[in-house]
Amino acid sequence: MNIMNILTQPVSLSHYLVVGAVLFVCGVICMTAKRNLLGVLMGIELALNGANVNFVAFSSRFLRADGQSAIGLDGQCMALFVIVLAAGEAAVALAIALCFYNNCTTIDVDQASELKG
Amino acid sequence: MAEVNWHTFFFLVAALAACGFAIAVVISGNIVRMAFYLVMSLGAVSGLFFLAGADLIGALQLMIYVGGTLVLLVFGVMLTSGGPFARMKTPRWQWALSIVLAGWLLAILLKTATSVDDWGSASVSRSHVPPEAAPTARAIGLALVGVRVDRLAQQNQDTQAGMAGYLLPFEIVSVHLVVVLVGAAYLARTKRRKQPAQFPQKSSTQSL
Amino acid sequence: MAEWLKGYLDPPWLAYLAAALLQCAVLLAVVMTAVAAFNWMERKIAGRLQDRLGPTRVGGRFGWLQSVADGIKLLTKEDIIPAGADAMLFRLAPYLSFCTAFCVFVAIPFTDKWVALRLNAAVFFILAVAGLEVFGVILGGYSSGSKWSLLGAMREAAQVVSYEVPMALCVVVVVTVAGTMDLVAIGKMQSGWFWDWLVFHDPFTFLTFWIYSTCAVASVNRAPFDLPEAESELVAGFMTEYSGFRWSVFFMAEYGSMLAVSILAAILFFGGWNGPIPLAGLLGLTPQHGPVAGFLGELLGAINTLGKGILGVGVMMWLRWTLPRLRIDQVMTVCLKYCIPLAAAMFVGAALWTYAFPGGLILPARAAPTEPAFPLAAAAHNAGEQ
Amino acid sequence: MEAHDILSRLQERFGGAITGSNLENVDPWIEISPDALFEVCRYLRDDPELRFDFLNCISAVDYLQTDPKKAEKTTWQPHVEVLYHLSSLVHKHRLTLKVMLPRWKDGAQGQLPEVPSVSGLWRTAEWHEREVYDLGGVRFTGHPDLRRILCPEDWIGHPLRKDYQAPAEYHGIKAR
Amino acid sequence: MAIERTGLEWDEFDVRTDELVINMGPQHPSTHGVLRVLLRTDGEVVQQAEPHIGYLHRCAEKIGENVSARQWIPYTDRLDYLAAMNMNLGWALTVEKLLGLEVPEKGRHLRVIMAELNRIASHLVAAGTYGLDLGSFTPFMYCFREREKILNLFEEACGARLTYSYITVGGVMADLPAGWTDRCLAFLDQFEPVVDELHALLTSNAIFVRRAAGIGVLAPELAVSYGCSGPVLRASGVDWDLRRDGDPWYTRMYQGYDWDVIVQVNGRYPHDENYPQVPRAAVLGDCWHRFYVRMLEVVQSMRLVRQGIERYRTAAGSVGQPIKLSQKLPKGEVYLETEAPKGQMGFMVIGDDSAVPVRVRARSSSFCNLSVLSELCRGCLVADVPAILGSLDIVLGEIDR
Repeated sequence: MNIMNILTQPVSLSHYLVVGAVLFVCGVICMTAKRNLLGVLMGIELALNGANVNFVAFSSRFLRADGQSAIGLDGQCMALFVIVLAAGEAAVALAIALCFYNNCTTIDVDQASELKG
Repeated sequence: MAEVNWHTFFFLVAALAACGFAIAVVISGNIVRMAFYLVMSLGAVSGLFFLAGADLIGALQLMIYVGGTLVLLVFGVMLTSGGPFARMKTPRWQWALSIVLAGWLLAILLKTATSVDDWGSASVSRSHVPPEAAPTARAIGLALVGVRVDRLAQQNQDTQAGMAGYLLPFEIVSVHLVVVLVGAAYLARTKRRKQPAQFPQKSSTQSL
Repeated sequence: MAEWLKGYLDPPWLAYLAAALLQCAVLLAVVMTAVAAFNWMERKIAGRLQDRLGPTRVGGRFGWLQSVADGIKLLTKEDIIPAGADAMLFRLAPYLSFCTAFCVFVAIPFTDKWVALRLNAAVFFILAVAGLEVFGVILGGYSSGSKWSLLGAMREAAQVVSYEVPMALCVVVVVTVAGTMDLVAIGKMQSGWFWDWLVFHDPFTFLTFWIYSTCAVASVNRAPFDLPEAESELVAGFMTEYSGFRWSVFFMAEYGSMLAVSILAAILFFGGWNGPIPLAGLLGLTPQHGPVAGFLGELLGAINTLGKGILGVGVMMWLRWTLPRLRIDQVMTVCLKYCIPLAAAMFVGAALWTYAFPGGLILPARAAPTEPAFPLAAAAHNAGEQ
Repeated sequence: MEAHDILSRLQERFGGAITGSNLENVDPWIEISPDALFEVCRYLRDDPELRFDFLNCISAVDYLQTDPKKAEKTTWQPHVEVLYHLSSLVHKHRLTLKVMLPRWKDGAQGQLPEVPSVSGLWRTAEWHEREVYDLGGVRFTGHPDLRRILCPEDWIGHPLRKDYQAPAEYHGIKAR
Repeated sequence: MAIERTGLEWDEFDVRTDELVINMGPQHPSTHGVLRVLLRTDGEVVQQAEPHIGYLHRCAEKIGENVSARQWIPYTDRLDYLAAMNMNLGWALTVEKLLGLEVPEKGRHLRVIMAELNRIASHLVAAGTYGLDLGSFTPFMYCFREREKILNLFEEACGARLTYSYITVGGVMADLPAGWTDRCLAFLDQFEPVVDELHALLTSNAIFVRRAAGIGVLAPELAVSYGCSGPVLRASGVDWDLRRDGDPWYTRMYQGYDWDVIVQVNGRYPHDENYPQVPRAAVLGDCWHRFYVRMLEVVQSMRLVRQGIERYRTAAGSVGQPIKLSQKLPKGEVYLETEAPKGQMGFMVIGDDSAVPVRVRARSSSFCNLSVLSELCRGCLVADVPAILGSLDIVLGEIDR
């Protein structure tokens, strides 16, 4: 029966933070465990999204007891900047991935061992 | 049973979708499937933004993040995928190590998320603030240009003065983006071969 | 709509739900019948252009049941999935591009009251969703496993993504002239005779319309820019492996986005529901004369908008059957070297024009639009106390 | 420029290489020995008065009478001829060259007769010689890429030879 | 390929898009029949295009050695099935030259009418399918509507619409039905404005010019060296047309006819004032010129047919009697080339005083025109390959024989 009463309770800030944390952790796992360079990039995107969820959660007015948002609109502006910069970062990361692919004909991260000496 | 709180319902749907697809990205081996799951996950996250009342950021996320960045990513996947659906297996112990580390990190995060009681106490139910009433597009737009409309009601002047707008970061980011794109284009340019490519002048002998 | 329903259904959430479902049903009905009509219209226009009759035997003299016949054929055809295909993505791709093509209509107003969801950033929402259609195509081409469809998908993705930029620029030109992103407000601004339309508002918006139409045709992959399914080289581009119902979903997505793009052009440039002559006003079909007259006025407006949309789609079909096809690099140069710089120039021109002549050059300054056109102080004030 | 003037120019220039000619035939031809073919053709193409810059066609004719009754009546010995039809776009005149070859190289059945390739002089010869090799069964030495052009790569035999027997079946497909 | 470190500076290389080997054909909508083109592309740029032929090979020449001369006429129809009349004419003239047989004057004029009408029909197919290759469907419909009218005329004359076997050794199978020439003149009168429509639809269309001008440029020396002929050779500026410069036995038919060879002489086509001008981007010998030469040749053929009909009506006597099926061929060899719509179609017959020839040889124009494809397609884009292939106007029946 507790499923039904979860549905009745209003959502609070910590629920959003949990979702943000899960997304962030999935991103971290992706970055560490994936051998494909593009998989790592996807991990980074996930981590950034986790952070974004937290930013927006804090700046939302519906999630706190007094109905006022914790950090006002700054959170949403920060999320805006994160999204825009993530786009730029993805462009550069893909350019590097392309060069890496052209030089070493594979996209496997473990092969990138030329600096190992 | 008590009246179902619809905000919670939609929040659960979007949250489960986002986390589910994020986990699917981690699990799936085929890079194209990963890209697709990522698209769905970010779509669900933009749903979360709408629910949290940030409609401009939700639309932005859809347009720039999913419509732009992920299209770039899928292009990258296509350009660098060797054979069709190449699979690269990570060894077992790397998986185990990252799962342990991530699990530990997750535990810490969840502990902090739920420990502060101020965040935990749920606020008034959502229905009293109709969504249309709080559009944020104009407020954020003006914030970017430097007029913090949401801080006008702040009484004490000193904190109010501190609330500068985001004009400077906004300009820096736009210049930064131009530099990034020029750099990316330069990095991935087609490098001209010094001497023209020789391929067999005569028609190729080995039949295909 | 929702408030009106709330009176009847006791739990408020049921009212919202019923309103949403009703609106979706009406929208889907209108657009699906339009798509079916386009199928028949395309064959008739192609026939006329090629000095032949087009379908005449299916259902009556004008063959108007042709689209129903096609529908049945496509439904009964076997949906094959090629062996080398990635089954899940292969099945999902058509529905992805179908949904994005159709959920654009949620924000498109047919008349000032008949709009599913009146967003104050409607234009922004439409551009955001239009960007997603590329995914359906990329996944469709990539997952059918064959070299040819991969080439087709890559070409289409490159074309659609690069044509979004000039199209967005053209739309932004209209937004700066109109001062708001809300399509209903833009439509209301152009009420009155045809010289009130935005396309005649100033030379820059006039030229912007032409740039917008080329980019719209290109971003929907029609006429001279329909490289991806260029029959002569890549057989049918990314749609080669699809057959039967899945192919028809792609087909509907293409027609749906064609209609969406031309209705958007109608609203942004040709006054949407305000016809060349303000018929509703003249005939007195305004809400003051009672609900029935009001409804008729709205109906007239909706027919007006849809008519202009269908006219736009007709022009696209006319282009397709007369012009040969451009090569992929020519398509790209048209976009990067012609559309974007021109659109940018129009944007600068339009901005200066609205600054120089806020009330419009030829006509006396009409009543300013309901929201003040962006003076900072006033906006700051009224936004503050909201 | 008539055939006999060309014949006389060739004879005084190449002498022995011109092994014969027939000027009475409706289309007069000149016979050339195989090893001097390349030199003669180069001269025919580059000489300003002749300028045979257009190679119309190369064909192989297999002279063999399979039906014994008619065999006695034939005047010629069984042999293979390779014909070169040339024409000049500048002077608007035409010429036919012939090369007489034994049906099989030094009598060994299956050894194709050899002729030097003229693909160096006219690029059209590349495909024409490949077709003559494929159907007529004549090998062209010095050809950049001598492969079958019309029949499948692994086809056995040369169809236009008079003693050619079509195979009973090819990859499971019954041919007769 | 990894970086080759030569000396200090890096030897840079192309972005390594994996080299894609694409098979275009044999079932491909734009290869005009069963032809397989092996494309080795690097991304969009074609590095090498190698045509593979032989899918339609029926060895018609072997059959020629087992049937008599007149019995081989139906096989010549199947060589270039879009211009069967010209094929019959070529073979008939070759055997008549061997036999030394003269066709009466009326028969010669009738042959000119039929050959030139078939040239118009073949060029209409070429123009229509070229429009299709570049993506515009409407010109195809206009061309084929006109071609249907020509086929109706042929059907009246000889009963068949594609493979006529009408012109045989010694003359023609049967004389024209009454009123045929009036219907033919009526067709020509209403065909005049349609040519201008086609020019408007394609030749001067900006997108068509962009897709065709400057693509697949064929130098005159290369065209001659590869043995190209017909519109492909004339579009490269070589002034050579067998109807004027051919073997006298063939050019006798065109004696006294007033027409021009369509070739660009010092920058101008013969009386091209009433047709769209050559666009700036067009280079001599490119796809646009090949298309333009064919369109102007249609007008010349119309003039020839009109004059042919006049002369046919005034000429007296019979149109010639086909020879007996078992007519013995004298000893001797004959090789004769005629100007078919696609180029020079050569026939050789070797007789050894028996009804069955010793050797029959058919030299195909499309065979040589196609061999230029690999030379033209090197370095062009994948979308240009059908454009170049369409401009060469090849027919696989004639190539594979």
